[in-house]
Amino acid sequence: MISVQTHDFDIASEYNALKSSSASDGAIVTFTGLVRDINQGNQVTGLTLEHYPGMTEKSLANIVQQAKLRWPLGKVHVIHRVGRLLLLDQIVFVGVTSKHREAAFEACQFIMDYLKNNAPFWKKETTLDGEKWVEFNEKDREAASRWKKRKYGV
Amino acid sequence: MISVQTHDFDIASEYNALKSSSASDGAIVTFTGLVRDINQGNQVTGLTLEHYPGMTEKSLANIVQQAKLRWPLGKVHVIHRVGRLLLLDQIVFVGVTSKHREAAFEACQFIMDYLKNNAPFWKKETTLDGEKWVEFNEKDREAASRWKKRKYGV
Amino acid sequence: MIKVLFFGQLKEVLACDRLDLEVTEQMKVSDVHALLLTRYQQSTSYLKPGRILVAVNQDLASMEHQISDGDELAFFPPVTGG
Amino acid sequence: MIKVLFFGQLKEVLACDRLDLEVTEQMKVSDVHALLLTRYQQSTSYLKPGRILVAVNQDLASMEHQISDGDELAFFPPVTGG
Repeated sequence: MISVQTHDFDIASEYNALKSSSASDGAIVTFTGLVRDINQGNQVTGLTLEHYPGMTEKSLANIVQQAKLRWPLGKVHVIHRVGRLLLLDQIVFVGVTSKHREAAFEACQFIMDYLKNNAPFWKKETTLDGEKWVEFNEKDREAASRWKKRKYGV
Repeated sequence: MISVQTHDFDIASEYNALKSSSASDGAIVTFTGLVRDINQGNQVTGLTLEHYPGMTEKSLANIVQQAKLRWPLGKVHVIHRVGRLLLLDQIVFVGVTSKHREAAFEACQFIMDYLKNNAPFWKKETTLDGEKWVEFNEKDREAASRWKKRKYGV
Repeated sequence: MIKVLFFGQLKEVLACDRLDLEVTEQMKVSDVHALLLTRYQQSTSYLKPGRILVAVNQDLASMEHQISDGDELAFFPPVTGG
Repeated sequence: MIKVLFFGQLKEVLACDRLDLEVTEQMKVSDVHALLLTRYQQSTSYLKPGRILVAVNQDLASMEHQISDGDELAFFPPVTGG
Protein backbone atom coordinates (compact mmCIF):
# COMPACT_ATOMS: atom_id res chain seq x y z
CA MET A 1 0.00 0.00 0.00
CA ILE A 2 1.43 3.33 -1.09
CA SER A 3 -0.13 6.69 -0.38
CA VAL A 4 0.93 10.27 -1.04
CA GLN A 5 -1.50 12.44 0.87
CA THR A 6 -2.02 15.83 2.49
CA HIS A 7 -3.89 14.47 5.52
CA ASP A 8 -2.27 12.95 8.58
CA PHE A 9 -2.02 9.21 9.19
CA ASP A 10 -2.74 7.14 12.27
CA ILE A 11 -0.03 4.76 13.47
CA ALA A 12 -2.48 2.47 15.27
CA SER A 13 -4.52 1.90 12.09
CA GLU A 14 -1.40 1.33 10.04
CA TYR A 15 0.01 -1.05 12.58
CA ASN A 16 -3.23 -3.03 12.82
CA ALA A 17 -3.42 -3.33 9.05
CA LEU A 18 0.14 -4.65 8.95
CA LYS A 19 -0.50 -7.04 11.85
CA SER A 20 -3.54 -8.60 10.27
CA SER A 21 -1.41 -10.16 7.59
CA SER A 22 -0.57 -13.85 7.60
CA ALA A 23 0.25 -15.53 10.90
CA SER A 24 3.65 -16.39 9.46
CA ASP A 25 4.96 -12.85 9.83
CA GLY A 26 6.43 -12.58 13.30
CA ALA A 27 8.26 -9.28 12.79
CA ILE A 28 6.91 -5.79 12.22
CA VAL A 29 9.27 -2.84 11.80
CA THR A 30 8.00 0.69 11.39
CA PHE A 31 9.73 3.97 10.68
CA THR A 32 8.07 7.33 11.24
CA GLY A 33 9.67 10.63 10.28
CA LEU A 34 8.60 13.84 12.02
CA VAL A 35 9.26 17.52 11.36
CA ARG A 36 12.32 18.34 13.50
CA ASP A 37 13.04 21.67 15.15
CA ILE A 38 16.58 21.93 13.80
CA ASN A 39 17.64 20.91 10.30
CA GLN A 40 20.90 21.76 8.55
CA GLY A 41 21.48 24.33 11.28
CA ASN A 42 18.19 26.16 10.86
CA GLN A 43 15.50 26.67 13.49
CA VAL A 44 12.49 25.15 11.77
CA THR A 45 8.86 25.97 12.57
CA GLY A 46 7.27 24.06 9.70
CA LEU A 47 7.69 23.01 6.12
CA THR A 48 5.94 22.68 2.80
CA LEU A 49 6.35 19.47 0.85
CA GLU A 50 6.00 19.47 -2.89
CA HIS A 51 5.89 16.37 -5.09
CA TYR A 52 5.54 15.32 -8.73
CA PRO A 53 2.11 13.71 -8.96
CA GLY A 54 2.34 10.46 -10.87
CA MET A 55 6.11 10.11 -10.79
CA THR A 56 6.23 10.15 -6.98
CA GLU A 57 3.81 7.24 -6.64
CA LYS A 58 5.61 5.36 -9.45
CA SER A 59 8.96 5.90 -7.76
CA LEU A 60 7.67 4.67 -4.38
CA ALA A 61 6.09 1.60 -5.99
CA ASN A 62 9.40 0.85 -7.67
CA ILE A 63 11.32 1.13 -4.39
CA VAL A 64 8.86 -1.19 -2.63
CA GLN A 65 9.15 -3.64 -5.53
CA GLN A 66 12.95 -3.66 -5.24
CA ALA A 67 12.67 -4.34 -1.49
CA LYS A 68 10.27 -7.23 -2.11
CA LEU A 69 12.66 -8.78 -4.62
CA ARG A 70 15.48 -8.52 -2.16
CA TRP A 71 13.87 -9.68 1.08
CA PRO A 72 11.07 -12.14 1.89
CA LEU A 73 8.44 -9.62 2.98
CA GLY A 74 4.81 -9.82 3.94
CA LYS A 75 3.13 -6.42 3.84
CA VAL A 76 4.74 -3.09 3.05
CA HIS A 77 3.00 0.24 3.70
CA VAL A 78 4.47 3.57 2.65
CA ILE A 79 2.74 6.87 3.39
CA HIS A 80 4.25 10.26 2.58
CA ARG A 81 2.52 13.53 3.28
CA VAL A 82 2.70 16.62 1.09
CA GLY A 83 1.58 20.20 1.63
CA ARG A 84 1.98 22.32 4.72
CA LEU A 85 3.34 20.66 7.89
CA LEU A 86 4.17 21.98 11.34
CA LEU A 87 6.74 21.11 13.96
CA LEU A 88 6.47 17.45 15.10
CA ASP A 89 3.90 16.65 12.40
CA GLN A 90 4.27 13.20 10.91
CA ILE A 91 5.88 13.29 7.45
CA VAL A 92 6.49 9.73 6.41
CA PHE A 93 5.63 6.20 7.52
CA VAL A 94 7.18 2.94 6.34
CA GLY A 95 5.89 -0.31 7.84
CA VAL A 96 7.18 -3.75 6.87
CA THR A 97 6.31 -7.26 8.02
CA SER A 98 8.36 -10.40 7.54
CA LYS A 99 8.86 -13.85 9.00
CA HIS A 100 12.14 -12.72 10.49
CA ARG A 101 13.28 -9.51 12.09
CA GLU A 102 16.44 -9.03 10.06
CA ALA A 103 14.57 -8.86 6.75
CA ALA A 104 11.99 -6.47 8.24
CA PHE A 105 14.66 -4.14 9.65
CA GLU A 106 16.78 -4.12 6.52
CA ALA A 107 13.88 -3.67 4.11
CA CYS A 108 12.41 -0.80 6.13
CA GLN A 109 15.76 1.00 6.23
CA PHE A 110 16.39 0.29 2.54
CA ILE A 111 13.02 1.80 1.59
CA MET A 112 13.74 4.96 3.60
CA ASP A 113 17.24 5.29 2.15
CA TYR A 114 15.99 4.91 -1.42
CA LEU A 115 13.02 7.19 -0.82
CA LYS A 116 15.39 9.90 0.42
CA ASN A 117 17.46 9.61 -2.77
CA ASN A 118 14.97 8.85 -5.48
CA ALA A 119 11.39 9.78 -4.68
CA PRO A 120 10.50 13.20 -6.11
CA PHE A 121 9.64 15.25 -3.03
CA TRP A 122 11.02 18.70 -2.23
CA LYS A 123 10.98 20.36 1.16
CA LYS A 124 10.81 24.06 1.78
CA GLU A 125 11.36 24.90 5.41
CA THR A 126 9.86 27.77 7.32
CA THR A 127 12.63 29.03 9.56
CA LEU A 128 12.99 32.06 11.79
CA ASP A 129 14.85 33.68 8.87
CA GLY A 130 12.08 33.01 6.36
CA GLU A 131 11.49 30.23 3.87
CA LYS A 132 14.34 28.12 2.58
CA TRP A 133 14.53 25.16 0.21
CA VAL A 134 16.22 22.19 1.83
CA GLU A 135 19.47 21.13 0.17
CA PHE A 136 20.06 17.52 -0.79
CA ASN A 137 22.07 15.80 1.92
CA GLU A 138 25.17 13.94 0.74
CA LYS A 139 24.82 11.55 3.70
CA ASP A 140 21.63 10.26 2.10
CA ARG A 141 23.50 9.30 -1.05
CA GLU A 142 26.01 7.37 1.05
CA ALA A 143 23.21 5.67 2.99
CA ALA A 144 21.61 4.44 -0.24
CA SER A 145 24.84 3.43 -1.92
CA ARG A 146 25.85 1.04 0.83
CA TRP A 147 22.89 -1.22 -0.12
CA LYS A 148 24.66 -1.88 -3.41
CA LYS A 149 27.49 -3.50 -1.53
CA ARG A 150 25.49 -5.36 1.08
CA LYS A 151 23.43 -8.45 0.62
CA TYR A 152 20.64 -9.93 2.73
CA GLY A 153 22.16 -11.49 5.81
CA VAL A 154 24.92 -8.84 5.90
CA MET B 1 11.29 2.63 29.96
CA ILE B 2 11.60 -1.12 30.42
CA SER B 3 8.75 -3.43 31.29
CA VAL B 4 8.43 -7.19 31.68
CA GLN B 5 4.73 -7.90 31.95
CA THR B 6 2.03 -10.51 31.48
CA HIS B 7 -0.53 -8.09 30.04
CA ASP B 8 -0.65 -6.93 26.44
CA PHE B 9 0.67 -3.56 25.27
CA ASP B 10 -0.86 -0.96 23.00
CA ILE B 11 1.24 0.27 20.08
CA ALA B 12 -0.60 3.58 19.81
CA SER B 13 0.14 4.46 23.46
CA GLU B 14 3.76 3.42 23.11
CA TYR B 15 4.16 5.38 19.91
CA ASN B 16 2.57 8.50 21.40
CA ALA B 17 4.83 8.30 24.43
CA LEU B 18 7.88 8.06 22.16
CA LYS B 19 6.65 10.88 19.94
CA SER B 20 6.13 13.29 22.80
CA SER B 21 9.85 13.48 23.38
CA SER B 22 11.91 16.47 22.33
CA ALA B 23 11.16 18.13 19.01
CA SER B 24 14.71 17.31 17.97
CA ASP B 25 13.97 13.65 17.40
CA GLY B 26 12.81 13.30 13.82
CA ALA B 27 13.04 9.53 13.59
CA ILE B 28 11.03 6.82 15.37
CA VAL B 29 11.74 3.15 14.70
CA THR B 30 9.68 0.41 16.30
CA PHE B 31 9.97 -3.34 16.27
CA THR B 32 7.14 -5.64 17.32
CA GLY B 33 7.49 -9.40 17.58
CA LEU B 34 4.40 -11.61 17.34
CA VAL B 35 3.77 -15.31 17.96
CA ARG B 36 4.27 -16.98 14.57
CA ASP B 37 2.43 -20.04 13.31
CA ILE B 38 5.58 -21.91 12.27
CA ASN B 39 8.82 -21.93 14.24
CA GLN B 40 11.77 -24.26 13.77
CA GLY B 41 9.49 -26.43 11.63
CA ASN B 42 6.72 -26.81 14.20
CA GLN B 43 3.09 -25.79 13.84
CA VAL B 44 2.66 -23.45 16.78
CA THR B 45 -0.63 -22.60 18.46
CA GLY B 46 0.76 -20.65 21.40
CA LEU B 47 3.63 -20.39 23.80
CA THR B 48 4.55 -19.87 27.42
CA LEU B 49 7.30 -17.42 28.24
CA GLU B 50 9.31 -17.82 31.41
CA HIS B 51 11.80 -15.29 32.76
CA TYR B 52 14.18 -14.72 35.66
CA PRO B 53 12.59 -11.89 37.68
CA GLY B 54 15.21 -9.35 38.57
CA MET B 55 17.91 -10.52 36.20
CA THR B 56 15.70 -10.07 33.14
CA GLU B 57 15.00 -6.42 33.93
CA LYS B 58 18.67 -5.85 34.76
CA SER B 59 19.75 -7.44 31.50
CA LEU B 60 17.33 -5.32 29.44
CA ALA B 61 18.43 -2.14 31.22
CA ASN B 62 22.03 -3.04 30.45
CA ILE B 63 21.28 -3.59 26.74
CA VAL B 64 19.46 -0.24 26.51
CA GLN B 65 22.38 1.42 28.26
CA GLN B 66 24.82 -0.04 25.75
CA ALA B 67 22.67 1.22 22.88
CA LYS B 68 22.56 4.71 24.41
CA LEU B 69 26.33 4.80 24.72
CA ARG B 70 26.69 3.77 21.11
CA TRP B 71 24.11 5.94 19.35
CA PRO B 72 22.68 9.40 20.07
CA LEU B 73 19.20 8.33 21.14
CA GLY B 74 16.19 10.14 22.55
CA LYS B 75 13.73 7.71 24.13
CA VAL B 76 13.98 3.95 24.26
CA HIS B 77 11.05 1.73 25.28
CA VAL B 78 11.34 -2.02 25.68
CA ILE B 79 8.38 -4.20 26.62
CA HIS B 80 8.55 -7.99 26.83
CA ARG B 81 5.62 -10.16 27.80
CA VAL B 82 5.81 -13.33 29.86
CA GLY B 83 3.26 -16.04 30.61
CA ARG B 84 0.81 -17.67 28.24
CA LEU B 85 0.51 -16.26 24.71
CA LEU B 86 -1.54 -17.29 21.68
CA LEU B 87 -0.98 -17.14 17.95
CA LEU B 88 -0.37 -13.58 16.71
CA ASP B 89 -0.19 -12.21 20.26
CA GLN B 90 2.36 -9.46 20.72
CA ILE B 91 5.51 -10.70 22.47
CA VAL B 92 7.99 -7.87 22.40
CA PHE B 93 8.16 -4.16 21.55
CA VAL B 94 11.24 -2.02 21.07
CA GLY B 95 10.77 1.66 20.20
CA VAL B 96 13.62 4.10 19.68
CA THR B 97 13.75 7.79 18.81
CA SER B 98 16.71 9.73 17.50
CA LYS B 99 17.56 12.86 15.56
CA HIS B 100 18.48 10.72 12.56
CA ARG B 101 17.02 7.58 11.09
CA GLU B 102 20.22 5.60 10.85
CA ALA B 103 20.85 5.73 14.60
CA ALA B 104 17.22 4.82 15.33
CA PHE B 105 17.26 1.83 12.94
CA GLU B 106 20.59 0.52 14.13
CA ALA B 107 19.87 0.94 17.84
CA CYS B 108 16.47 -0.78 17.55
CA GLN B 109 18.00 -3.73 15.71
CA PHE B 110 20.95 -3.88 18.12
CA ILE B 111 18.58 -4.02 21.12
CA MET B 112 16.60 -6.87 19.57
CA ASP B 113 19.76 -8.80 18.64
CA TYR B 114 21.18 -8.46 22.14
CA LEU B 115 17.86 -9.24 23.79
CA LYS B 116 17.65 -12.48 21.78
CA ASN B 117 21.11 -13.50 22.98
CA ASN B 118 21.34 -12.20 26.50
CA ALA B 119 18.02 -11.47 28.16
CA PRO B 120 16.88 -14.42 30.31
CA PHE B 121 13.61 -15.49 28.73
CA TRP B 122 12.68 -19.03 27.76
CA LYS B 123 9.95 -20.04 25.35
CA LYS B 124 7.96 -23.23 25.49
CA GLU B 125 5.83 -23.68 22.42
CA THR B 126 2.48 -25.39 22.24
CA THR B 127 2.52 -27.32 18.99
CA LEU B 128 0.19 -29.89 17.44
CA ASP B 129 2.58 -32.54 18.86
CA GLY B 130 2.47 -31.17 22.40
CA GLU B 131 4.69 -28.76 24.31
CA LYS B 132 8.27 -28.20 23.30
CA TRP B 133 11.04 -25.96 24.62
CA VAL B 134 12.43 -23.70 21.92
CA GLU B 135 16.09 -24.31 21.12
CA PHE B 136 18.53 -21.41 21.00
CA ASN B 137 18.99 -20.28 17.42
CA GLU B 138 22.58 -20.01 16.22
CA LYS B 139 21.52 -17.27 13.77
CA ASP B 140 20.80 -15.06 16.77
CA ARG B 141 24.36 -15.40 17.96
CA GLU B 142 25.62 -14.37 14.54
CA ALA B 143 23.19 -11.43 14.46
CA ALA B 144 24.54 -10.15 17.77
CA SER B 145 28.19 -10.77 17.01
CA ARG B 146 28.20 -8.63 13.88
CA TRP B 147 27.64 -5.53 16.06
CA LYS B 148 31.09 -6.11 17.47
CA LYS B 149 32.56 -5.54 14.03
CA ARG B 150 30.35 -2.67 12.93
CA LYS B 151 30.48 0.88 14.10
CA TYR B 152 27.92 3.66 13.99
CA GLY B 153 27.75 4.97 10.46
CA VAL B 154 28.47 1.49 9.01
CA MET C 1 5.14 18.98 -28.96
CA ILE C 2 6.56 17.98 -25.61
CA LYS C 3 5.58 19.02 -22.11
CA VAL C 4 8.32 20.30 -19.81
CA LEU C 5 7.62 20.46 -16.07
CA PHE C 6 9.60 22.16 -13.31
CA PHE C 7 9.52 21.38 -9.59
CA GLY C 8 10.88 22.60 -6.30
CA GLN C 9 13.22 25.54 -6.20
CA LEU C 10 13.66 25.41 -9.98
CA LYS C 11 9.95 26.05 -10.53
CA GLU C 12 10.18 29.00 -8.19
CA VAL C 13 13.33 30.48 -9.74
CA LEU C 14 12.07 30.11 -13.32
CA ALA C 15 8.60 31.28 -12.20
CA CYS C 16 7.18 28.53 -14.38
CA ASP C 17 5.74 25.11 -13.67
CA ARG C 18 4.99 24.01 -17.21
CA LEU C 19 6.22 24.79 -20.70
CA ASP C 20 5.18 23.33 -24.05
CA LEU C 21 7.93 23.01 -26.63
CA GLU C 22 8.01 22.02 -30.27
CA VAL C 23 10.53 19.27 -30.88
CA THR C 24 12.33 18.23 -34.00
CA GLU C 25 13.50 14.73 -34.95
CA GLN C 26 16.54 13.32 -33.15
CA MET C 27 16.34 15.68 -30.19
CA LYS C 28 17.91 14.62 -26.93
CA VAL C 29 17.32 15.76 -23.35
CA SER C 30 20.54 17.77 -23.68
CA ASP C 31 19.01 19.74 -26.60
CA VAL C 32 16.00 20.67 -24.46
CA HIS C 33 18.39 21.60 -21.68
CA ALA C 34 20.28 23.90 -24.09
CA LEU C 35 16.99 25.56 -25.06
CA LEU C 36 16.25 26.18 -21.38
CA LEU C 37 19.67 27.74 -20.83
CA THR C 38 18.91 30.18 -23.67
CA ARG C 39 15.40 30.93 -22.48
CA TYR C 40 16.32 31.42 -18.80
CA GLN C 41 19.63 33.25 -19.05
CA GLN C 42 19.22 34.83 -15.62
CA SER C 43 18.85 31.46 -13.95
CA THR C 44 21.50 29.31 -15.59
CA SER C 45 23.21 28.62 -12.28
CA TYR C 46 20.08 26.73 -11.21
CA LEU C 47 20.17 24.72 -14.43
CA LYS C 48 23.70 23.38 -14.08
CA PRO C 49 23.82 19.65 -14.77
CA GLY C 50 25.04 18.82 -11.25
CA ARG C 51 22.19 20.82 -9.71
CA ILE C 52 19.30 19.31 -11.59
CA LEU C 53 17.79 15.94 -12.32
CA VAL C 54 15.67 15.15 -15.32
CA ALA C 55 12.84 12.67 -15.81
CA VAL C 56 11.34 11.56 -19.10
CA ASN C 57 7.81 10.19 -18.83
CA GLN C 58 8.24 10.04 -15.06
CA ASP C 59 11.43 8.00 -15.03
CA LEU C 60 14.82 9.48 -14.24
CA ALA C 61 16.79 9.90 -17.48
CA SER C 62 20.21 11.00 -18.67
CA MET C 63 21.09 13.99 -20.83
CA GLU C 64 21.63 11.55 -23.70
CA HIS C 65 18.08 10.26 -23.58
CA GLN C 66 16.35 10.51 -26.99
CA ILE C 67 13.00 12.27 -26.81
CA SER C 68 9.87 11.74 -28.84
CA ASP C 69 6.85 13.81 -29.65
CA GLY C 70 4.37 13.71 -26.77
CA ASP C 71 6.98 13.04 -24.07
CA GLU C 72 6.66 14.54 -20.61
CA LEU C 73 10.00 15.93 -19.42
CA ALA C 74 10.61 17.24 -15.94
CA PHE C 75 13.56 19.16 -14.53
CA PHE C 76 14.03 19.46 -10.80
CA PRO C 77 16.64 19.78 -8.03
CA PRO C 78 17.89 16.70 -6.15
CA VAL C 79 15.05 15.35 -4.04
CA THR C 80 14.65 16.09 -0.32
CA GLY C 81 11.66 14.07 0.91
CA GLY C 82 11.35 11.67 3.82
CA MET D 1 24.53 -20.76 52.33
CA ILE D 2 23.90 -19.94 48.68
CA LYS D 3 20.70 -20.01 46.70
CA VAL D 4 20.71 -21.93 43.39
CA LEU D 5 17.90 -21.27 40.91
CA PHE D 6 16.94 -23.19 37.79
CA PHE D 7 14.97 -21.91 34.79
CA GLY D 8 13.44 -23.12 31.56
CA GLN D 9 13.82 -26.68 30.49
CA LEU D 10 16.44 -27.28 33.19
CA LYS D 11 13.96 -26.45 35.94
CA GLU D 12 11.51 -28.88 34.39
CA VAL D 13 14.02 -31.68 33.93
CA LEU D 14 15.44 -31.35 37.44
CA ALA D 15 11.92 -30.87 38.82
CA CYS D 16 13.33 -28.13 40.99
CA ASP D 17 13.31 -24.36 40.82
CA ARG D 18 15.35 -23.57 43.89
CA LEU D 19 17.96 -25.27 46.00
CA ASP D 20 19.85 -24.01 49.07
CA LEU D 21 23.43 -25.20 49.39
CA GLU D 22 26.08 -24.86 52.05
CA VAL D 23 29.29 -23.48 50.62
CA THR D 24 32.80 -23.72 51.86
CA GLU D 25 35.58 -21.16 51.41
CA GLN D 26 37.14 -20.85 47.94
CA MET D 27 34.29 -22.47 46.08
CA LYS D 28 33.88 -21.69 42.43
CA VAL D 29 30.86 -21.97 40.14
CA SER D 30 32.46 -25.14 38.75
CA ASP D 31 32.35 -26.70 42.23
CA VAL D 32 28.63 -26.03 42.50
CA HIS D 33 28.23 -27.44 39.02
CA ALA D 34 30.05 -30.62 40.11
CA LEU D 35 27.69 -30.92 43.09
CA LEU D 36 24.72 -30.67 40.72
CA LEU D 37 26.13 -33.38 38.45
CA THR D 38 26.32 -35.69 41.50
CA ARG D 39 22.88 -34.79 42.76
CA TYR D 40 21.13 -35.06 39.38
CA GLN D 41 22.82 -38.10 37.87
CA GLN D 42 19.86 -38.85 35.62
CA SER D 43 19.95 -35.40 34.05
CA THR D 44 23.64 -34.77 33.45
CA SER D 45 23.11 -34.35 29.71
CA TYR D 46 21.07 -31.23 30.50
CA LEU D 47 23.86 -29.92 32.70
CA LYS D 48 26.65 -30.07 30.11
CA PRO D 49 28.64 -26.84 30.05
CA GLY D 50 27.71 -26.11 26.41
CA ARG D 51 24.02 -26.53 27.20
CA ILE D 52 23.77 -24.27 30.21
CA LEU D 53 24.52 -20.74 31.22
CA VAL D 54 25.18 -19.60 34.74
CA ALA D 55 24.52 -16.30 36.47
CA VAL D 56 25.89 -15.16 39.79
CA ASN D 57 23.88 -12.47 41.50
CA GLN D 58 21.95 -11.94 38.27
CA ASP D 59 24.98 -11.38 36.02
CA LEU D 60 26.24 -14.00 33.60
CA ALA D 61 29.36 -15.62 35.02
CA SER D 62 31.98 -18.16 34.06
CA MET D 63 32.67 -21.54 35.66
CA GLU D 64 35.76 -19.96 37.23
CA HIS D 65 33.76 -17.34 39.10
CA GLN D 66 34.51 -17.36 42.83
CA ILE D 67 31.39 -17.56 44.95
CA SER D 68 30.66 -16.12 48.37
CA ASP D 69 28.21 -16.88 51.11
CA GLY D 70 24.82 -15.40 50.32
CA ASP D 71 25.27 -15.45 46.54
CA GLU D 72 22.37 -16.17 44.21
CA LEU D 73 23.39 -18.60 41.48
CA ALA D 74 21.21 -19.54 38.54
CA PHE D 75 21.62 -22.27 35.95
CA PHE D 76 19.57 -22.19 32.77
CA PRO D 77 19.60 -23.12 29.07
CA PRO D 78 20.59 -20.56 26.40
CA VAL D 79 17.90 -17.88 26.25
CA THR D 80 15.10 -17.86 23.69
CA GLY D 81 13.10 -14.67 24.22
CA GLY D 82 12.11 -11.96 21.77
